[in-house]
Parts: sequence; C-alpha cells; structure tokens
Amino acid sequence: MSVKAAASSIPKAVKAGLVLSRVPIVTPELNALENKYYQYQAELERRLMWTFPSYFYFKKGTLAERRFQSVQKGVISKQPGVWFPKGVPDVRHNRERSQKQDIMLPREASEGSNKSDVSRPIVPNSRTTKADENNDITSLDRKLDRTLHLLVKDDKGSWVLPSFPVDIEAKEGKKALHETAEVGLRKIGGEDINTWTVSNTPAGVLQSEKDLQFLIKSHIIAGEFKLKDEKSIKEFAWLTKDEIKKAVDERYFNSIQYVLAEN
Amino acid sequence: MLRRGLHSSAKCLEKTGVWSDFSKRSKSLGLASESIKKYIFQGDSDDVRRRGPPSLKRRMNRLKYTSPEHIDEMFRLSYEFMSKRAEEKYSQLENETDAKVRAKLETEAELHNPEVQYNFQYHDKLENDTRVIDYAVPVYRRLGLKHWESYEKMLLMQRLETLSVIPDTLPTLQPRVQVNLRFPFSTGVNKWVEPGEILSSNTTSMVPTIKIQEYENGIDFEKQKYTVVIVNPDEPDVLNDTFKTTLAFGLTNLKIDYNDNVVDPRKYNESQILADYIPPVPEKNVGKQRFSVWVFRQNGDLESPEPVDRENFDIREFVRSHNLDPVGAHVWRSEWDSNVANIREKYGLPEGRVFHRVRRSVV
Amino acid sequence: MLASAASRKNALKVVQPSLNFVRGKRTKSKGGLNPQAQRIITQLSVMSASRKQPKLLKLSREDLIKHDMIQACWAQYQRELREKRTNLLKLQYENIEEAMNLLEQVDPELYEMANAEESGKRVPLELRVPTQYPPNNVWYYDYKKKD
Amino acid sequence: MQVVRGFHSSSKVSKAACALVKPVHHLVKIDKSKLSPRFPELKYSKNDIRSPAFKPVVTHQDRVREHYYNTLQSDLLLINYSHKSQTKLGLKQREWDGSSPYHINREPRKPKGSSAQLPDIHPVTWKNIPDIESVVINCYVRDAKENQYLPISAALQLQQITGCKPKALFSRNDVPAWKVRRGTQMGAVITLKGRPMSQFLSTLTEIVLPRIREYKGISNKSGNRFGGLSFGMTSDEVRFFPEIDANQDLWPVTFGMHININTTAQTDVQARTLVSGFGFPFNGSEKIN
Repeated sequence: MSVKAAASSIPKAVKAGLVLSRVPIVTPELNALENKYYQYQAELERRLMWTFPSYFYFKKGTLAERRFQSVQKGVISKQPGVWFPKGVPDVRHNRERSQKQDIMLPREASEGSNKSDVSRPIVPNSRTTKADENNDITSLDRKLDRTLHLLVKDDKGSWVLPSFPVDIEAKEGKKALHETAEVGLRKIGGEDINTWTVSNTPAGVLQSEKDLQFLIKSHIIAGEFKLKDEKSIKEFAWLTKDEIKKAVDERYFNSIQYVLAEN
Repeated sequence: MLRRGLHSSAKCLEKTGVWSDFSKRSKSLGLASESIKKYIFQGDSDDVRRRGPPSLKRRMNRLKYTSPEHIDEMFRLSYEFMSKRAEEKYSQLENETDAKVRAKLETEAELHNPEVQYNFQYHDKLENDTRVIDYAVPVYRRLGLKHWESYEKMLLMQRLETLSVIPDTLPTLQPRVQVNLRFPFSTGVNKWVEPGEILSSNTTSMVPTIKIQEYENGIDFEKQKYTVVIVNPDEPDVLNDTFKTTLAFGLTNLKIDYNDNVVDPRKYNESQILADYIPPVPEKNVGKQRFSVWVFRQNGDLESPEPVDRENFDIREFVRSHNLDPVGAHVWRSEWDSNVANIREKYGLPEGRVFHRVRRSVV
Repeated sequence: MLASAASRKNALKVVQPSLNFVRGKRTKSKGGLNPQAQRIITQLSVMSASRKQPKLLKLSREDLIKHDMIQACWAQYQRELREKRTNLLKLQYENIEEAMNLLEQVDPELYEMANAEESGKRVPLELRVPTQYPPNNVWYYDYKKKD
Repeated sequence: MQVVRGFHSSSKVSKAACALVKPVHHLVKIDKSKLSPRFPELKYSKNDIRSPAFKPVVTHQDRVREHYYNTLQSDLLLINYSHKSQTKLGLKQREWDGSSPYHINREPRKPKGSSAQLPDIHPVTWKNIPDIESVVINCYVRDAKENQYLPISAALQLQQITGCKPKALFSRNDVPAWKVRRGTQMGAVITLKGRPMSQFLSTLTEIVLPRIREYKGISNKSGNRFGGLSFGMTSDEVRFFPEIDANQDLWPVTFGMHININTTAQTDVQARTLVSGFGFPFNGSEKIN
C-alpha cells in the first residue's frame, strides 16, 4: 500500500491501454479425454434411450412409413429351437431391448449439387482457414477456435498492447479512459472498425516508471484493423494467448496474462 | 501364438505408472488374480473379450455379456490421467514428515486405483485377508470407514437408540471403532451378530468373540489399550422395585492393531480378565434382557483393577473412575427359553426365579 | 382411462358413437375410437415409458470398476478446470480493484467516469455463441463507419 | 391429602403441551432409507450406473456453457464491477417496540413499503458472477377446461421441443369466473438445466427468434425484480421450432408458452445484461429497479 501511495504522489503520465480481442468463432477443439468421454457417455445414453416411436412420425400405411421401414436394419426375433449365444432376443416395437437402437433416415433423392437446392447434403466448412495455412498473423480469419488479441510493435521493436496517452491536465471535456482508447484505436487502425467496449472500468493497470497504463477491454465485432499510423507502429498482429507468451518477454506477459482469454 | 502375442501387446495397457510399481508399495494394493487383471487392463484384446468377464461364474453368462462401448479406451485414458495425479501425490509424500498429512496423501494417491477398489469392493471386509485388504494401509482404512458409515454405523446407532441402550447404560456414544460380535461355532450360530438381535441361551452359552476395528490414522498400538465390558441393565431388583445393572463379562488392557483385532480367549490371559463370562440366563417372564457391549480406549494401563461388584455394577462410575473413553458398542438381547436351566446348571448358577403377573411375595 | 375421458360430455363436441354393450365383446379394441381420440392415444404413448424402455444395464464387476474409475477421472478433470477458472477470475477481480484504487488516486475525474453505473449494457448480437463449424463468410470485413 | 403447588412446578403445570418427539442421544445422522433391506437398487444415487434411473448427461460438448466460461464470465465481472460498493440491505421485517406485553409472541412487523422481505444485494465479485441457472417453460392451455385432450398435446409439444419429460399442470382452485374446476389438467411445465437448457437456448436464439417476423426482442420491462426474466411465445411463433416445423401435419394446433429464464443475477438489470450475452435481443427503454 505504501509503495502505491508513494507511486501516486509523483504525477505520472496516464495512458489508456487497449485489449482488443476477437472472440472465438468455432467451438474449442476437444482433447482426447473429453472426446472419448463424450463418446462413451453418448453410447451409454443411446443404449438406455427409449425406443423411437416411429408410429408417431410415420403413419401406418403411408408411403413415408414404407420408405422409413425399408432402410431400417431388421432385428432378430425369438424362434423356437434356435440357440442364441448372446441371449434370447427380447424385441419390442422393432427394437432389441438389450441393445441400442440404430435409426436410419431415408436419404432424400438429390439431383446434382445445385447450390440453391435446399435439400442438398450439408457439407460443413473447414475449421481451418487459408490464414491458418499461410500463418498470416494479421488476419482475423486465423485460429477460429481461439480468442485473438491485437498486439502492435512499438518503436523499440517489442510487441505490446496498443496504448494511447490521456490528457489529464485538460480542464474541460475530459475524455473517459474507454473513449480515449476507442478514438485512439481508430486513429491507428482506420475508421472502418466496429468494436464493443466491454466496460468503462479498466480491467487492470500496467505500472512503469514513466506512466500508468489502464487496460480497457474491448471486442472487435466487424471491420478490419488497417495500419494507418506507420510512424509509431511498425506492425500489428492478432495473437492467441499462447502465441503472446512466446512473442513478448516474460515480465510483460505475466503483467497482462490475466486479461487475455484462456481459450 | 506369435501373432496373438503381437496382437495383445499392441493393445495392452502399458502399466508403467506408480500403480504398477510394487517396490515400495504394499502388495495388497494390487490385484492377485491374473485373469481379472487382464480383463480390466486388456479388456479390448480379442481373446479376453471372447472369454468374457472372469467374475461371472457361469460360462453362458460370460458368453452373453457385452460391455459398454468405448469403455476400454476411455478407461485407458482415465487410468493414465489418474495415475499421473497419484504420482504427484507420491512425490509430495517424499518430503513430507507430518504423519497426518502423510496418511492423507497416501490415501488420496491410492483411492482411485482400480485394483484397490476391486480388492475392497469384492472381498470380505470383516474377516479380511491381509494380502487383499490390509487395514494397516491407509487407503483401506478410509474405504473401510466409508463402508462402515454407509450402513453398519447407522444401524448400530439406531438400535442403540431404539433399545434405549444409550441413556440406560452410558449417556451417549460417539462411535469411532467398529465393533462386531460373534459366538463360537459350536453353539450352532455361525455368523456375526447384528446389533439388537435376539439370541437363544444356547447360542450365547460360550464366551463371545469381539472384533474391534480401528479406522483412525496414527494410533500407537504399542501404548493404546482397550477395555471391553458386557453389561445387562435389565436384571430385576425386586427389593427396590426396579432394575439393576449386572456385569456379564469384563476384559481390560487388551492389545490390538489394525488387522489383528479379534478378541477371543487366545488374545487375553487371566490377568486381563476383569470378570469371567457369565452367559445370559434370563429368568422366566422377565422379558427380553439387553446385553450391551462397550469398548473403551484406555488412558494408560488399568492398574490391578479391584474386584468389581458384579451384581450392582455402576458402569458410569466405572468409566469415570478409570478415565475410559467409550469408542464403540454393540448390543444383543436374550430371553428365557427351555435351555436356560441347562446353562445355569453348566455354570453352577442357582435356579432361576419365575415371575408372575401378580406379585406374591417379596424375597 | 382415455375412453372414459372421451365419453365425458364436455370433452368432445363431435357426436359420440352410441355404445351398445355386448357380452363377450373385446373391450380393448380401439376400432370404435374417433380419429381425434386415436391421435391423443398415440401422443400419450409417445410420452409414456411403457413398452419403450430398454433392459437395465447390468455391468460385470470389472466393468463397474472401470466405469467408476472413468467417472472419478472426469470429476477430477472438471474440478481442475473449475479451479483454474476461479483462480483466473479472482486474479482479474483483484486487478480491477487495484486499477481502480490507483485511478482514484491519480485522477478522481477519470475515476468517476470509469466507475459510472452501466445499467442497460447489452452484449451486441454480433458476438455469437461459437458454432462447431464456421459460417460461409467467416469475418465481415466490409464494415463502413456509419455517421 | 393436601396438595401444595410450589412455585418451581408452576411452569410445568401450565405447559399447554409436551413434545411428542423422542429425544435422540447421539449425533450420528441416520438415513433410514439406507437401513431398509427393501429395494436395494433404489438406494443408489441417480448418477450411479447401477441405479435404474441412471441417465448419462455429459454426452456432448456444451458450446453455450463454454462460451459463457470463455468470454462472457470475465466480461460480466468487469461490467458489473462497482468500486468500493457495499452490500445494499433489502427491506427486512421489523421488531415490535415492546410497548405492549402482547408484542412478545407476536409475529414481527412487515417491512416498510413491501409485503415481504427483500434480499440483500451484494457487490459482484469473482464468486457471484451472474449465470443462467435454469429455464422453465410453462404452457397453460385456456381451452383445456372444455377439451381435455389439449393439455396432452401441449405436454407433447414441450417434450418435442426440449427433448425432456414435461410435468402435467393441474388447476389448484375452482375459479368460477373462468369456469375452471379444481384438479383439471390445464397444461404442462418443464424445467431445463444443463445441456438441454443450452440446447433450447441456442435453438431459440439461432433458429426460432430470427424467423419471427418483426421480432423486437424481450421487453426491457420484463423481470421479477430478483434476476428472473420471462417472455411469451404465441402459438404461431412456436411453429418455427424445427421439431414442429418439420412435421407440420402432426401439429394441427400448437400452443403458446411462457419461457422463464432464472439467473443467479441479483437484479433484473444484471440479468438482462447476462441474457443479452446469449444472443437474445432486448426491446424498449431500460427499466431500472
């Protein structure tokens, strides 16, 4: 406490730092344990699931019912004089009760892969993008399953969070920290950028000999960061927490690691 | 042969973690049966799967059995995960000196070991084989304690309360040891007695065997000694128009440990007997008599106990004067039956009275 | 039960078929039900467990041990994740507190603005819950500043 | 014989009643159901695989929950942070001043300006960040008093939409004005937690609500003062649920329903910020308090 009080007694420059992040676009990658556990539990659930009430969805005697029944795998039913090594079948509503039930859906007939055809088979987009392949760290398309943070290279050549000086001596119309950060971002990154400032409360503070840098948290929603101010900033990059750890020195990382999203 | 060997080695779980190393750990922490071990750790190799789980006795059942899908792969991952956690616990253990923390760490390191769990869950916990369940190992004590608390402790306390043993003999009990009781086989009832059971006079005609199971960590069994008394608070006292407590059996300065804790005549000598065993011989029409067993931890030795008044035994005074700590109890009930006369004769006891609905005379 | 419900006067506005009791007639036959009641029976049977439940799982001792181990492992894994999350949040809270303390000392005016009540704050709809696969257009680059 | 009543016994004599509960002489908690030898399989807890009620729950990745933990939680901490704020005490019951001897056993006075006590509002820290607790969907069918088939269909509709088993709702009183009789089945209710809740929320925000024409959002006036939000869906809007939409011919009638989102937020203002993070739009001017 006394250290802090001493630090505050000398008027220091105040800066508004900006932690601009792009939230993940796709779900995080599962590790082996999670993946296997979900599989195991899902199989158990299917084994314990109630029988599918096909009579509700497909009325008896309709074409839809016939199409549905034709793709189902049949079940083996009990027969006199037959030995069943896996136990005597116990079939109810076309389901072997001691096993899970596999429901097949009749494939809709689809002609050609017309893009406008609604019934075309669904092909999901790839979770990795071109930016991942090229390792383009200035692109917002990269690492879709992680949170990216904006870092800039300062004049000394080290990666830092962008920061903007606050005029605390101003008599009138003093701008709040988050406003300074927003305006400053547009000054260095162009106007065509849509961000959402999480709060006007700073998420933390970086103390150095010269200045105090209050960190404002913000998310980028749309648009792009295009480097405008080439003089003070040489480069910029969108990096994940792990990459930031490698890019910056350890002390700096430890002082900002709590504001960076884990995933 | 060669092919199968290659096949199984590719799929078998590499048991390299702390839980497969028995150089420092107790042998009882591992599975003794090879076939069960194989089924657990190599469950997805074809020949193991074909043979089915060895715990099922009938071959037909083994054939019929199908295990849940993905269980073996998931088990392998979790085994690796948990054994890594156990390894951390063991490495913490190396430079730990506090006995309490040590016991805690040792328990936590082994608690989720599947071999330990199998050993404990599917073997006799009461008449334990120390090669399988060794209560000197902290993890088995922990498991034993949980098992006792899940049923037998609650049952005992419920019976003590409903039979009013607790305010009638001693005011209360905070049970810390598991007490079990059985009578010699020659009497025909060869099982551990459930608290509150009504036993025939024939069954109870010989000295009972009492098992005192300690679960607490860090007990110094070199110094710690135990006292056991069996009292009957239901002896009619016609003169005072009430009941009095008699002492049926008393033992002091007993020495036990975590595993060797069955108190039978081989375990004590003449000097440790406070009062010889007098079997329950309830008189006719007195109703059921409670025989409550109390187990105490002693504070030091009980120096040459003066002869006690068996007929008017004041158990509260006894506990107070000897500074005893009641830690466990048990109870059974006896009533008059046609064999009581024989027992009385055998032990040289006087012929019993017969009580009537109308009191005829005061003796 | 349903048949009795169906026979209730207020239950149906359609005309009930007249019931004639014949000895020995099968009472379980559903032939006499009108299509509406028939549909309700189907709907009820979709929700009910009867004849739809599979056999109980009976695990062998070994598999039960394996399953318990798996569950213990998952619980431990979740506990570790939870602890990590809570520690990070705690750290974040402490840092906010420290920053605000400093700001109060350095510049009370900025502090007032930073500590202003933020009721009515909304997370923008564009910050969507992540999906398993990305959308066709991964990022909207062509944003133009509105005046 | 003369009976002299001493002062010491007066309290005993004047006691109106005595306890019928027998005293217990020990501190061991006894679970009676565990002691009964009957139905051994029912003694297992429901998440034990040996129990007949066992149902695996962790069957897939929960992306809504992960979004909350990854992004929303720390943002909400920052948004709701208020420096040096103290616990705001809610209105509490008041003691009587003791001017009358009858005050001794009288119930405490109601709080000033409220018929019930109000909870304290604690500053948000890392321990009590607002979170969605559960979603309760209830479906009351007004016409059920005339047609007893309707609540059955309504229950099935809930089951189809959520994939969980609904509970039937019965009217509790006779309401002559509405012609409702006591004990009539009037609809269904369902409480969603965990993965079914996440599934329902994402279906709602990603499929159903965007398809509603001119949907404005949840009203900013909604809320029960203690962090619970609710909104309604008409029977036509319910048709946009994919489960109903895919089987139009099975659903000649659909039923409107109320959706209540229960959160751990302490005020509605906090709750609205939280719920907006899951992709719900809001509409109207903000109502504080």
